Amino acid sequence: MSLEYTSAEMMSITAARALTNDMTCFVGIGLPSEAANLARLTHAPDVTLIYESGTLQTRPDVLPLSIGDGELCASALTTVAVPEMFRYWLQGGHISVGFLGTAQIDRYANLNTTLIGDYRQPKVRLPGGGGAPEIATNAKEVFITVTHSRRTFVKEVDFITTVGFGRDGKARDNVPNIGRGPTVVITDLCVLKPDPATKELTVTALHPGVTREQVIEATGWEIRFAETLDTTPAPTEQELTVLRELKERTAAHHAGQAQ
Amino acid sequence: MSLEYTSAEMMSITAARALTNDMTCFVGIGLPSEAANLARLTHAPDVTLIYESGTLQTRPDVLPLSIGDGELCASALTTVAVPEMFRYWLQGGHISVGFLGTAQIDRYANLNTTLIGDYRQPKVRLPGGGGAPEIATNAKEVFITVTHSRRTFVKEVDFITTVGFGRDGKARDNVPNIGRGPTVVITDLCVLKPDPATKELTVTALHPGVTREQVIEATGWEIRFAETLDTTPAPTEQELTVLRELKERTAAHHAGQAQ
Amino acid sequence: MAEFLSLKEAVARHIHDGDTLAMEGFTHLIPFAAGHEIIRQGKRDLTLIRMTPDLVYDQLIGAGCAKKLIFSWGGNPGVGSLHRLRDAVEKSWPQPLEILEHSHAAMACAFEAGAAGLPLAVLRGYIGSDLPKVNDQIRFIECPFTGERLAAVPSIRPDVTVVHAQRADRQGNVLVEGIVGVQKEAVLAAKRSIVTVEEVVDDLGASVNACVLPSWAITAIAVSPRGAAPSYALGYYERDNAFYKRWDAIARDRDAFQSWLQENVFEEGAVS
Amino acid sequence: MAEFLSLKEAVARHIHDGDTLAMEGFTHLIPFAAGHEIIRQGKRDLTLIRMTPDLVYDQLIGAGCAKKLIFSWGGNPGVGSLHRLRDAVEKSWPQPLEILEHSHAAMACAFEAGAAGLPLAVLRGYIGSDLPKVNDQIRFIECPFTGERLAAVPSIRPDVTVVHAQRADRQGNVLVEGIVGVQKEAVLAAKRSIVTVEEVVDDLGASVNACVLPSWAITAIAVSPRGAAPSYALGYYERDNAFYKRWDAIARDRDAFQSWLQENVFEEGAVS
Repeated sequence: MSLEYTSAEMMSITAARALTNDMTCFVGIGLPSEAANLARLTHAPDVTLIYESGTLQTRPDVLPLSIGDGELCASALTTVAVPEMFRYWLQGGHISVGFLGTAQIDRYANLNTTLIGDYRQPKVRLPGGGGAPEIATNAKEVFITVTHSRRTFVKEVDFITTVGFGRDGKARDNVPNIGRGPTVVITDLCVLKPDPATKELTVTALHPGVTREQVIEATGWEIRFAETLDTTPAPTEQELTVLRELKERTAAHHAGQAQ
Repeated sequence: MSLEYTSAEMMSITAARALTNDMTCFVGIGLPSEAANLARLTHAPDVTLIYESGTLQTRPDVLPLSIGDGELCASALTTVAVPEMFRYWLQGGHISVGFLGTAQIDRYANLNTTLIGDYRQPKVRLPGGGGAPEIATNAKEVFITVTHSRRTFVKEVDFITTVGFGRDGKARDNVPNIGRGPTVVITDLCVLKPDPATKELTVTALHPGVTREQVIEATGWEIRFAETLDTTPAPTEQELTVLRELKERTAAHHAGQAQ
Repeated sequence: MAEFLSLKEAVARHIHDGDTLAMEGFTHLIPFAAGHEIIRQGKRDLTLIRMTPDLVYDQLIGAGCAKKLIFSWGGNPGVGSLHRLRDAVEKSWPQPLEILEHSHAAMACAFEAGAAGLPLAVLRGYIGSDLPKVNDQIRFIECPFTGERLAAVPSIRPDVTVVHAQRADRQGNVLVEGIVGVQKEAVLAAKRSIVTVEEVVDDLGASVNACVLPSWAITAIAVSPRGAAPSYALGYYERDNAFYKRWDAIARDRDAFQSWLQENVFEEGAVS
Repeated sequence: MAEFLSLKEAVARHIHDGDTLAMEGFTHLIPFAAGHEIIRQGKRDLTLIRMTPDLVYDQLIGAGCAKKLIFSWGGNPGVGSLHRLRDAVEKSWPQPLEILEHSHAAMACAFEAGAAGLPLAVLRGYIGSDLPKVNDQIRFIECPFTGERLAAVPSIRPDVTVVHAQRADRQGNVLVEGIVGVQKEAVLAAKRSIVTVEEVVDDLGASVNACVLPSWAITAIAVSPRGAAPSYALGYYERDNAFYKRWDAIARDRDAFQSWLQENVFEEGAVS
C-alpha cells in the first residue's frame, strides 16, 4: 500500500536525503531550510547547519521564518558576527555544502534572484543575492532545490546573481580556490545533475509517477535525460511524519505570535 | 617642607599627569602602564585604558607584569580578540593617545626596540616592535616615557622600529590618515617636546633640582632647550602615596604567586 | 561619551537630510522605533545602507525619506517582496530610488573594513556574478603574493548608524547579544551613532567576551522599550512573525500603506 | 570532528619535522604542556610562528626544535629578554635561527586573513618603520578607490596550530574565554590543529556569543590539566609571575637552561 504525499513533500524529502551526517551545510531560507532540518530530524541527526545570520551548528525545533529567528540563535552552539560568518566560516573553507533556493535557474545552473527584465528598468524586482554569490563559490559544493516550472527553469537567466557554471558552462575552469559548484538540483518533479563534461543540467532521476513529458513541459530549454534514468525512492512513512509534524509545529509557532 | 622622592617616581608622576580623564589610552607595558594607572588612581579616574591583549577599559588593582595578566581581563569592560583590537579599536581611530616606552629614542623621536647593531648580526637583540609601529601612526598622538641616558637618547636610532618623525623630521608630512605622532617625552630628568617646525625633541621643562648639564650629559646629541624653560611641579603627597601603594600592592601580588 | 537623549532629540540632532544612514540588524534587533521617528520628522534624501533592508526600510522608502539604497538582500524574510521597495524601483513611487547592490559577503566585509578604518575591503567574491556589471564600486585587485584575482569594494563609513540593543549601563556602555549581525561594525564605522536600548541598568551583566560597545564609541543613546518590535530582542520579546506576514498585504497597496503609516507611525507612535 | 587523543599521540601524529607551527596565546592560555611534549619528541626544523613568543618558544628554540621564527614581539613580558632566543639569533646556539619579523598589527591581520581564507592581509601599517627593509614579505598596495598606500602581508596559514583552552564538551566543541588573543584565527587558519584543554565537561556553559570552536573545526583535542602553567587559564589558575621572573636567570646560562630542561621537561614531564 503506497502512501499519499504531495509533490512538494516529495521535493523536500528528496532534498533532505542529499545531506549526510558529516556535512557542514550553509542553509538558505525557505525550501533549503525545510530540507536541511528534515535531514537533521531523520537520517542525519549530526549534520551541522549554519545560517548566514551567524548561528553555528543550530538545531531549531521549528522552521525559522527568517534567517535570523531567535530559535536559530537559542539552539545554536554559538552565534558569531556576520562578517566573521562570511570571512572565517564560509570563505575560510569550512562549509562542505551550500544549500540554495532560487527564483530562476538556467541549464548551466546559474541562479537569478535579482530581477526579471532589464536591470535599470526591471519588470519584477527580486530580493537580490544575499549570501548566495559567495556561498556558491566558497562552499565545496552546492545543492539547489526549487519548484519546477517554465518560469523558474529558463534557458538563460535574465541576470546571473549566483554563478553555476556560467553562460558557457566553463566559468569555474581554471579558477583557483573555487568549489565544485552545483552538484545536484532537486525539484518537485525530478533530480538533475550537471553533465560531467558540458555541465549542462541533466535529469538523472524522476520522482515516482512523474513522466519525461511533464519535465519537458516544465523546463524552458530542451532538457536532456541521463541514459539510465532512476526513479527517486518514494517517501517513507517516517519521513512524511517527521516533515508534517515539523510543518505543523512551525505553522502553530508562527501563527501564535500574532498580536 | 619638601617631600622625598626618587627620579623614577618623578618620571612616573609627570608621565601620569599627561593623561586626562577624557582620553582613550593604548597602554604599553612597563613605565607607560605604571603612569597610566597612576593617572587613573589620581586625577583621571575615568581615563580609558586599553591594552593590546584585547582588554577594553580596564581598571587593574595591581600593575600587570605582562600585557595579558588575568587582572586586566577581569577588570575590563570587555575583552576582544587581538585582530579586532588592532583593526577596529586602534586602526579604526578610537585611540586618542598611544603611551609607549622604548629602548632607544633619537632626536626626531624615532623609537628602536628591535636591536642594537646590524640587523643580520645584532650586538643585542631586543624584543621587537610589538604593537608600537602602528600605535605610533594610528593613535591621534603619542606619549613616550623612558629613562634618560646616553644609551637610550641617541642621535640616530640603529633601527627605526616605530616612527617618530623619521630621519629628517618630515616622515609624517603629507601622509594621509596618520596621527600627530609623539607630542611629549617624559624622562626621569625632564620633559621634551618636538619643535613645532623642525620636530627635533627640545627640553621644555626640567624636573625640580635637575640641571641643564645633567640633561646634556645624558643625551647623545646636542640637545636644545626651549627659550622659556619650565620646572616640572614636584610630586604631591597624594601622588607619591598612591604610586607607592600601587607598587607595593603589585610587588606583593606578583611575589605571592611563586610556587 | 555617549549622551542619553530622547529618541526624538537623538534623531533631530544627529540625522540630517541627505545623510548616509545605516540602520543595521540581521533580522534581530531591528531599530523600528528609530525608523518611525525618522519618518515622523520627515527626513529626506537619505542614502539608506543595510545588508537586509526589511520592513523598516520598506516603510522609510514608502514614506519618501530615501533617495538611494545600498543593500544586498531586500525582501520580507520568509514572506516575499518588499512592495514599497519594489514600487519605488519599478514605478518610482513616491519618488525614484537609486540602488547600489552588493552580495552579503561584500557588504559584511565592507562594514568590517569601515570599522577597521580602511578605505577598502578585499574578499574572494563575485566570481562569475553579473553584479560587478551593474555596480561600478566592485573592482578586482591582484594579490601581490599569489597573483590571485580578488574582489575589492569600498568600505562602508556611514554618516550615521542607528542600531537597537538590549541594554545600556548608566555610563552609556551598551550590551548587544544574540544575533549581533554587523551592528558593532556599523557603529564603529560611522561618524555618528545612535543606539536605542530596551532599558538602562546598573550592571550590564555581560560575560567576559561579550559584544559591548563602550560609551566613548557611541554618540547618543535613547531608551526605547520594545524599540525593535515587530522584530525581536533576545531575552526581552519574540519576533512577531505574524506581523511580518501581515505586512505583505499592507505594503502591496499604496493606500493601505499610507493608512497604516498614518495610524501607526504619525498618530500612534508620536505620543510614545 | 575533533579526535580525543593523548597529548603524546596528538603531537606524534600531527606535528612533523619541518612543519610551520603556530602555538598561540597572548600571555593567557599558553600551551606549555604541548610545547614540552614537542621537545620530548625531539621535533626538528620547525618554523615557529607567534605574535609573542615567550618562555615556551624560548624553550623550544633552546632545545633545538626550531630553524625559523616568525614573530612580532619576542620577550619575557615585564621581565626582559628571551635569552635562548637571543643566544640563537646572536650566537647561533644551539643552531642558527632565521627570523622574520612583523609588527603585532600585521601579524594579527595576517592570522585574521588566514582564518578568512585569503592570501593577503591589508592594513594601514609600517609607515616610516625600517621593518619593511628587513622583511621582504611586507609589500605596499594602492587602494583602487582612494589611491592610499597601504601595507600588505601574506596571510598566515600554518601547517599546524596548537592552542590551550579552558574546556571541551564530549562532542569536542571547545570554549576559549578571557584574553582570546588570535587563538581562534590561528586554529581556523591552520591545516591541522591540536587543542589542549583543562577538562572535558558535559556542558560548556558558554554564553550566547562565546568564543567556541566547533568540533568539526579542530583536528585533535588532548586533555591537559594545568597545560598552560606557568601562564594561566582564566577561571582555573593564575599566572605564575614569579616563575616568569625566575626564568630570566635560568635562560641566561646555557648549562642552567639544559639542567632545567632535563629536570622539568625530559624527566618530570615525561611521566605526566
